[in-house]
This record gives sequence, structure tokens and C-alpha cells, in this order.
Amino acid sequence: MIKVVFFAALREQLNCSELSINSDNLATVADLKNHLASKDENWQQVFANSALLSAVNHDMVSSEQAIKAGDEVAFFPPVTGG
Amino acid sequence: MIKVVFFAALREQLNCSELSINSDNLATVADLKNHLASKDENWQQVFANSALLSAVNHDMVSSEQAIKAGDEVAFFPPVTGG
Amino acid sequence: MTKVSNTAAANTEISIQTADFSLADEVALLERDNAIDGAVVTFTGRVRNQNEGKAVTSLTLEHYPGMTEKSLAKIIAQAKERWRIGRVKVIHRVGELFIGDQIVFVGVTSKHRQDAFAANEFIMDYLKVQAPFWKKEASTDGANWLDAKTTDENKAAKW
Amino acid sequence: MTKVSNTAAANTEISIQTADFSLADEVALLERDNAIDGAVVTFTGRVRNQNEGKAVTSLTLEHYPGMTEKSLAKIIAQAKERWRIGRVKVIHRVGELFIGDQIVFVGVTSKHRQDAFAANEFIMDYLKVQAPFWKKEASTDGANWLDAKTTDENKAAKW
Repeated sequence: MIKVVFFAALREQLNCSELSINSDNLATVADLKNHLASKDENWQQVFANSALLSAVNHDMVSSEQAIKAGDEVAFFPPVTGG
Repeated sequence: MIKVVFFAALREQLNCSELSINSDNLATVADLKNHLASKDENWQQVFANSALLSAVNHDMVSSEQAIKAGDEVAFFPPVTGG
Repeated sequence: MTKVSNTAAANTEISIQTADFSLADEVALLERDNAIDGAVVTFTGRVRNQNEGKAVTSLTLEHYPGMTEKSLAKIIAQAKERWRIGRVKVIHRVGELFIGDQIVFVGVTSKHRQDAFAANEFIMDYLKVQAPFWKKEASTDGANWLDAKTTDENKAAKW
Repeated sequence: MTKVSNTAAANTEISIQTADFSLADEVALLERDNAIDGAVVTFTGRVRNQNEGKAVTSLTLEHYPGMTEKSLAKIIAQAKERWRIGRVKVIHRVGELFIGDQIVFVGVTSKHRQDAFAANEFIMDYLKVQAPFWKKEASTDGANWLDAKTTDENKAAKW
């Protein structure tokens, strides 16, 4: 299983902060994105946003990043701290 | 008359912090320097130092700066504050 | 729980907290038993009363626990590689903050001032674009998540 | 007499003093009734315990009363022309100072952090080469007037 977490505007748009997903057939962050986007129209729209950032195990990564069972994958909007 | 002031290492080398000089025949800071350098060997040596800075009425100036009666002229080494 | 996390490495401390902080106390810690560093540069970021023409009433800061600390530690490590600096402290508050409240503190000490200035600004610039914090702004326009600024991206890219 | 002089213009204050100062008080003044500036950058310079390999015991600071204030006011005015900054405070101590003592403080506020960082470092860089202060250092080598550094000249020339 993969733990998936969402933050800020993304969390609100999806009305979801965390979910678990079976990692079979999901080789990369891009695969996971496509899988999540297929949930419904709202999720599809949200994941169509190219500005979306992703992290695997607390490191910022690109969509090509490989993922495996036990990973924590995060999706969030560009950051605005400081 | 011109008021002339000296600071820091210069003040110590000359053993003088302030003096008054008749401004007749002194058109520029360079003239004043030459005049002071003519006092004795010590003053001559001190004013031979090309790193010496000068100020007229609290503004840093070059040796070509014109001076006149009533001015305050200062000579000092490169500054080391902060 | 006012202290969300506190991460300390050699001469480095990172704190994510809901509580306010004291600039004087932070600088005293940076300077304590530290007579080799003659320069101390601090940055403090506060909630402004307006943003892009709107009157702001409050900000709510969200973050990604765990990743926040890791990303800040990485940014500080990069700064330590690039400049000769002594101690570093970074504090970032989360939760609801009001006008004038302190949001973020970066303190850096060094032997020579140039290093402390550069490292401090570098840490802030990278924090802005890499550390997972998000601001929701309550203003005359209602409550809205702030958009990231391309100027911040450009500024970080210049280092 | 601990306060040698205190010069205030619009949003600018310059103080030459023998007394110590409180970073917290200075920053509180910069921030008071100032909710438009979200960024505060401070620089504090302190007496280090060594300089070029020698163990330092104290520093004695001399200055040129009148010219000091004028030159600092000019430097700050230049900073205000170049960057969009809010308030500026510069404190420089004179007299005898010991290891760890605060020597100089520069505080700058601004709407956006970049301006406060740049203006603060600019003011320090120019203070170093233009403001008439001189340091006499007491160290294991005896008491000696410090030489100006060409690196400081070069740094100021870069702006």
C-alpha cells in the first residue's frame, strides 16, 4: 500500500487529506496521479493542474519518480510560506 | 582662520588633535597639507602617507577641494568602524 | 501543543511552532558562548495589514509535518556548504496569525558579515519556494489560499 | 554621557553612544504602529575574541563627532533612494568595548524582504568605508590601530 496525503487548497478541493492505495500497477508518481484523476470529474480536474507539486517520503520529486509499497506520496500546490 | 582636526593614529602620530591656521595663501586642501608637512620632519612624514583621508565641513573630499576661512578641515586614516 | 517540532543538529536548530517567539531570546542563544562570530543577521517576517490592495485580517498557516523539517534542514545544509557561517536558527509558526504577528525567523551568525547576510537571505529565498507551508488569507475578499509568486521562484533561481 | 548624539529624520534614526543597546527594544520601535512592513532585517556587529590570529581583549572606538552623523545620514538617504524601505535605525557605539560587546546595529523594515536585506547590507558596507570611526585593538600584540581592509573597499564598490 501507498499512503497518499494532500495539503492546503488541494486538500480542500478534494475534501480529502489522506488515503491508502494499493501500489500494484503503480510504478511512478505519474501513474499514481493518473489513477487518482480517474476517480471522478472533480479529481480529474484537480490533477489536470500542471502547477501541482509532489513529494515522495518528504522529498520533492518529479512525476517520473518511482514509487513502491510503503512510500508516503504527497500532492500539494506551490508553497507560500515565509 | 581654518580649524584643522586630526583623528585616530594620525592624532597620536602628530600628538595634536586640533589647531587653527591662517587661511591666507591656502586655496586647497593640498595647499594646507603642504603647509602642515613643512612644520617638521615628523609632520612631513605623516603627510607623505597617500592613504590619508580629508574632509571639509564634515564631507569627505579630495586634495583639490577649495578651502576658505571658517572651514573645518579634518585629516584621518582610512576608517575602520562597524 | 505550541511546539510542533524542534530539530537540532550541530549549530543548527529548526522549530515549527504555534507559539510566538522572542527575537531577543533567539539572538541571545545564537550569541551565547560564541565569541568567534562577530556578525549576527536576523530576518523576521510578520503578517502585514494588506496584501495586493486587500485589507488582511488574519493568516492561517498549514504545513506538512516531517517534510517541513527535512526541507529546512536541507536548505540550511546547502547554506553551510556555500558560506562560512556559525549558528543557524529557523523558526516558522503555523496556525492562525493576526496583523503584526511574527511568522518566521531566520538568524545566522558568522565571523564576517557578508556570509551571514548571504546565508540568511538564501535560506529565506529557498524556504519561500521549497518548504511546504501554505497561507490562507482572511481579507475583505473572504478566505483564500494565497498563490505562489513567480518573483519568489525567480529570486531563488538566482543563487 | 552615554548618548553622544541622536539624529532623527522621517523614519530614520541614528545614534552614536557609549551605552549598550537592546536588540529587542530597537526592533520593537521599528515595528511599532508599522503593520505595512512585513520584513525586518537586523545586523549586529560584536567584538570578536580574535582578529587575524591574535587574541583580542578589547577595542576602543574613536569617531569624528558631527561628520559621523552626517555621513551615516547620507548613506541611509542613498539606501532609501535605491530600495523601497520603511524605517531605518543605525546605532554605533564608541569608547572602550570588550569581547562579545555589541558595537553596531543596523535595522531596516520593508514591505518585501529583498529591499530590507539589500539596504541593510548596503548601509553596513558603506558605513565600513565612509563613516569616520576608528578602532584601536588591545590584543596579545599590545594596543594597535586597525588597518582598513581592501576587501571592505572592494565590497562597497560592488553596489
